[in-house]
Amino acid sequence: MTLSLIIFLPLLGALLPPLFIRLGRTACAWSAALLAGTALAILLYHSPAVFAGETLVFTQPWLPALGLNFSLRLDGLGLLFALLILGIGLLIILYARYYLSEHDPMGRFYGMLLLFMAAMLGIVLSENLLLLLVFWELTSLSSFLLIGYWKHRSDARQGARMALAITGGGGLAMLAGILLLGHITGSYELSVVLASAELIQAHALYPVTLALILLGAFTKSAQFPFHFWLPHAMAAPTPVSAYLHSATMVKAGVFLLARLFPALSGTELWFFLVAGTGTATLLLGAYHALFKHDLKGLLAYSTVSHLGLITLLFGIGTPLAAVAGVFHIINHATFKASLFMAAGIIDHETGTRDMRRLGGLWRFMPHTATLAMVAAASMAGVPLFNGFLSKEMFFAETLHAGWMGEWSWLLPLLATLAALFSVAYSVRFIHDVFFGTGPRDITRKPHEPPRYMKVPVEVLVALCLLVGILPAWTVAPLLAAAAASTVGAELPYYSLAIWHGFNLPLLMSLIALAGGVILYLLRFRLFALHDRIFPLCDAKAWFECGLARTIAVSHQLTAWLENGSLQRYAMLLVASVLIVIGTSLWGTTLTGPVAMGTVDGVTLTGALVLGVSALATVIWHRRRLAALVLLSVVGLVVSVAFVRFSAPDLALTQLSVEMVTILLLMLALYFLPQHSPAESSTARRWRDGLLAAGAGLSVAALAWGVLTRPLETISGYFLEQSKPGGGGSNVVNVILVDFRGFDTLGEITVLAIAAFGIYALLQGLRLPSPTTDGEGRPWAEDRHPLILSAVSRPLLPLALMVSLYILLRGHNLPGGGFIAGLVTAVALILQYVASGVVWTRERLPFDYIKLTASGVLVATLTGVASWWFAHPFLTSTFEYVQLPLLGKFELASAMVFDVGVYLTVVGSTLLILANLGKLTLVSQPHEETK
Amino acid sequence: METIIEALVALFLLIGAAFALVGSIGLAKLPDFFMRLHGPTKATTLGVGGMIVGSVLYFSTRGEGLSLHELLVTLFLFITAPVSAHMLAKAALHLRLRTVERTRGEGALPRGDAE
Amino acid sequence: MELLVAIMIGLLTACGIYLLLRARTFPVIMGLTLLSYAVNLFLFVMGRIGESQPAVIGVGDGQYTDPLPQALVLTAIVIGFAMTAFVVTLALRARGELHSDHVDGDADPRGPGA
Amino acid sequence: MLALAIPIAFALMSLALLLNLWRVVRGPDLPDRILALDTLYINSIALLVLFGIHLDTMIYFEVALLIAMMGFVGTVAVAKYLLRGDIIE
Repeated sequence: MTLSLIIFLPLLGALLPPLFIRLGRTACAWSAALLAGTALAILLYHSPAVFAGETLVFTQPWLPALGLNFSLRLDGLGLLFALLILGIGLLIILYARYYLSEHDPMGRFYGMLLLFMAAMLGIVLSENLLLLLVFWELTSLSSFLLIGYWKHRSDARQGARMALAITGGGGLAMLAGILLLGHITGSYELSVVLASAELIQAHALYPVTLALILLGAFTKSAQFPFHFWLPHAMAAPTPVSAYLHSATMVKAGVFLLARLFPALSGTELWFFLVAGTGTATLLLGAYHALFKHDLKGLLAYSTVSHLGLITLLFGIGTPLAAVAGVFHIINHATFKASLFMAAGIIDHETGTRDMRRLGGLWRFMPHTATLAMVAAASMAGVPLFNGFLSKEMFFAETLHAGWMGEWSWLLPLLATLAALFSVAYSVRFIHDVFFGTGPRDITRKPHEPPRYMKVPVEVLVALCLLVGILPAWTVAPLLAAAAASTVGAELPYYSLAIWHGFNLPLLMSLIALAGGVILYLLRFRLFALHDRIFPLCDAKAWFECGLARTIAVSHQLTAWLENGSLQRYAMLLVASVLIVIGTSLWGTTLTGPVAMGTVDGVTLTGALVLGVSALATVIWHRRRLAALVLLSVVGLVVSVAFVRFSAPDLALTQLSVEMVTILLLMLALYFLPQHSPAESSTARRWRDGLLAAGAGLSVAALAWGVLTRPLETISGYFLEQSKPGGGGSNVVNVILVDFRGFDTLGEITVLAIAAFGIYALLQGLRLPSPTTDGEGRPWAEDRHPLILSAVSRPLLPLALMVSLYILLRGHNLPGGGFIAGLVTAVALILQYVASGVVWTRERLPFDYIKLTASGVLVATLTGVASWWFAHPFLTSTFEYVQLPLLGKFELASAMVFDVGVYLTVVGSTLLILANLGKLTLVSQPHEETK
Repeated sequence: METIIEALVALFLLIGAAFALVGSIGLAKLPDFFMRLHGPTKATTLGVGGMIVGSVLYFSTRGEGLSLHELLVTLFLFITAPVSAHMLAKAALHLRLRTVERTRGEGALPRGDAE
Repeated sequence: MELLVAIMIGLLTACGIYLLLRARTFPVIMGLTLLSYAVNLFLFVMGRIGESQPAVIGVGDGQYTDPLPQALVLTAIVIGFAMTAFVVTLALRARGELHSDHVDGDADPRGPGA
Repeated sequence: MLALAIPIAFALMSLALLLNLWRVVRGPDLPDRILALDTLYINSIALLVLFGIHLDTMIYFEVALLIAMMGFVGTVAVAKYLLRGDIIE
């Protein structure tokens, strides 16, 4: 449980610094430091168990159906990384307090830093691989924010975008890889995956899985050819570079290599992919580092190179190489973070990071210079510093790499070459900055930084020295614990001693040291040579160019797909649905085991009427009124079909809705052209016809497939309980007002909202009224034919009586609130048609909005009433209250709900139709256009 | 059920159906709209009337009593059928539909004679 | 019988979709109406179309049709009306604002009322 | 006797329906189609009454009632549209 606190403290605590900034900058830094410190204390509290060889696991199911659990794991490797993250994180918090200027928003900085810290801790403490991936992506996001912290600078924005694109893309590949891994092993839990090495490596999908996961690791750890984002991420504030780009985030990739080392390593493929990439990165980084004039650029490429070295070590695949890899992770984190901080101090004090302008700073800041020299010596691999120890182990391992056959001499040679460059750029870092002539063109006089800005550097440099001189007394237990959980088996024998006798690795070190110094002395000639060979090698320009091209292509694609034509969208929508349905239906057995019923003549006739009128609607759709008449034939036959198949409620509803729809369409048609122009090309008509035929065929096939299969109904309960539980014998109505009353409440609410929306849309709408019909004939003079209005008036009470009857007995026989409401609405609309708006409104002074609202209110209050009986909303009290008297009440309560439905339906239907009808009253006649 | 009643019901049903068919034949066969208007409005309505009489006879002898629906349907139909016919004729006159020679009436002139 | 029903549903769908793909608002609305007939019928027949009694307790011999799809379709019909009405209003509003009844809102070269 | 009469009546009604369909599709003018639609409505009532006797149930008679109402409103409204264009004014 407390394990999760290590992650959650910084995660939730990320909100604190932005709040504490109101109390001042120091308070803000303290809030961040306290959170990180507490997390560190919890970690240390757990560490003895880990040193004793235990693996702490905490599991909390999250989305078990997906295999995603919130499960954490604290073993040696996790402990090492968590210590690095929290320890260096604390130093960074202290450093940033003095590094950030008054104008920088410090609260935001610490907030994002804590967020990043939490994400990193999540990666290293995850037991579940999917959880790991979630945190992995979170680091990409939070590092994007941190790199782009100075958002007013375009290089910061571009660098952040590049880092996000590369690491995010790698993360996607890794997601695929992890899913494959889960598919192979059947679990996403690390303990299962790590124990299934043989299963994984024998699987046919192993090469794909490995490549995808490595893609994730390599992009994160800036391995060749994805290394170029790291130098551009140096636009970030220096504390960010020191933290993310030396100690933590870029280590996430190699952490993953170490984490999955037992499961994935040991094959030839692993060796060539990982060691090959590592070697290329090692050389490339070391070479470029020498030629960077920017201090942070040099450090960035040096980081790339060292990450390549670590990758190469894991690629070699022997347990000893893995130990060396873990060791170098520790050492690199300490010396590189301190070097970044030193570079930050220099930048802070002189205002420049260009080594061609710097020089001679020893005179101004001897303290900082000393610290930087120690760290640089460690980077160069000088004896007595920690870098030397892991570099010696690295040299020794390159000599023993398998798989290389007769080319086995190549690896030590390349390693020595890289080390030679590494010495050269380390010397350059020190000599060009602190010695020689200069500084040049510096506006202010440099001096030592504030006291506490140096403390983090001092701590790290002290660690470099301590580990370098007394390895067995300092780092040995941690290294052993971490290496043991990396290798996953018994650790091989290794010695952390400084002196192993005069052997080949030592010789390689000496060659590198001597060669590096010589290389440095020749640097000016080399710079000239480099400038001639690599004038165009700017990965950033390539990236930006590629980005611009991608954006252009996606613009084109969007313009092609989304050209603003709704007609086209509808076509694409239908086509894609067709493809999805078609492909899934293809090849399946459609016909089920149930025998077909016989067709009688009347039904066949009805089907004929339906089919012909539907087709005729399509054929004459351009003559709109005729098509509308044909459409009502279709509606009528559908209603009769509902009767034929024993659904009287549906038939009643369909009939009334169809009539209301036809009225609605006629009201609209008045304001629209009476004919559609013939504007579809033959090709388009054919295309649409084919699409429509395909869709029809799929739906028919689907219906056929279902109809010939036996029914497994879930309605048994409703049929049984309708009478005793719902108090009504019309099960459809009881479902609507009782069993699924809540759905119905939602539905009438939607109806009311739609009516209000229509009312609002019609407000202020002015449409020209046509003065002639479609053929250019003037309208008849007689507005309200006498016979029609005279007969319609006595029909109204008759129709209202019918609707009342339908409403009241709907619970027991076909009918109910919906149908009764529609019938009432149609009866009232008839009065509008026969006698006009003015006449009707004089005699029918209801406010339809209030009527609709009161309907919803009545239905809701019926539901609330059941609270009064201490039952959930809309509960049928009948079921629970045994008293016969209250049983009767329940019956009444369902009826009241139905009355609410009725009022809503009447109100909204009239609101829609009457307001559409009223449009002509406000419209002005317009000039006839021919 | 008594045979006589059953025979009566059957008779009414057949008469009703026959009238409905006659109405539809008229609708389909007669040469112009004003003639066609006669078929459905008279024969078909009568046909439905016959059906309903048969239904009333049938259900009332089965002890379910006189049903309100049938009465209402009849009432509705007999009130509304003339009105819809009237409205349709009005519309047709307004639209000056083409007619055959024999169709004569105020406002309904053979097409060639239209103003 | 099942085959006939399936074919009819398919036919209604095809007609609805063809009209849905037209360029003017009114045919599109008619297409939507046809399509909703098809969908309602489709949902309804998910309860099968055997020779059974309406789901009213006490009528017939106790072989009732499945009431659940019927209840679903009943509400679907009413909601379908609300949505049709909304689309109709949108079409009118578009006609008022854009002086065209083309679904893409292109200015109608023939002028209104043509 | 009914067992014989009902199928014959159904057959006659079916024929009537087909003739109506012919007119509704054939036209030629809008009033013709509307008239045919109205006839279809009325014939449906007859069909439902027949269906009720056939199944010996009165449960579908509300539908017949509603068809009578809706058929009238529909016919009148379309006729009004032909006359005035604006059905609610």
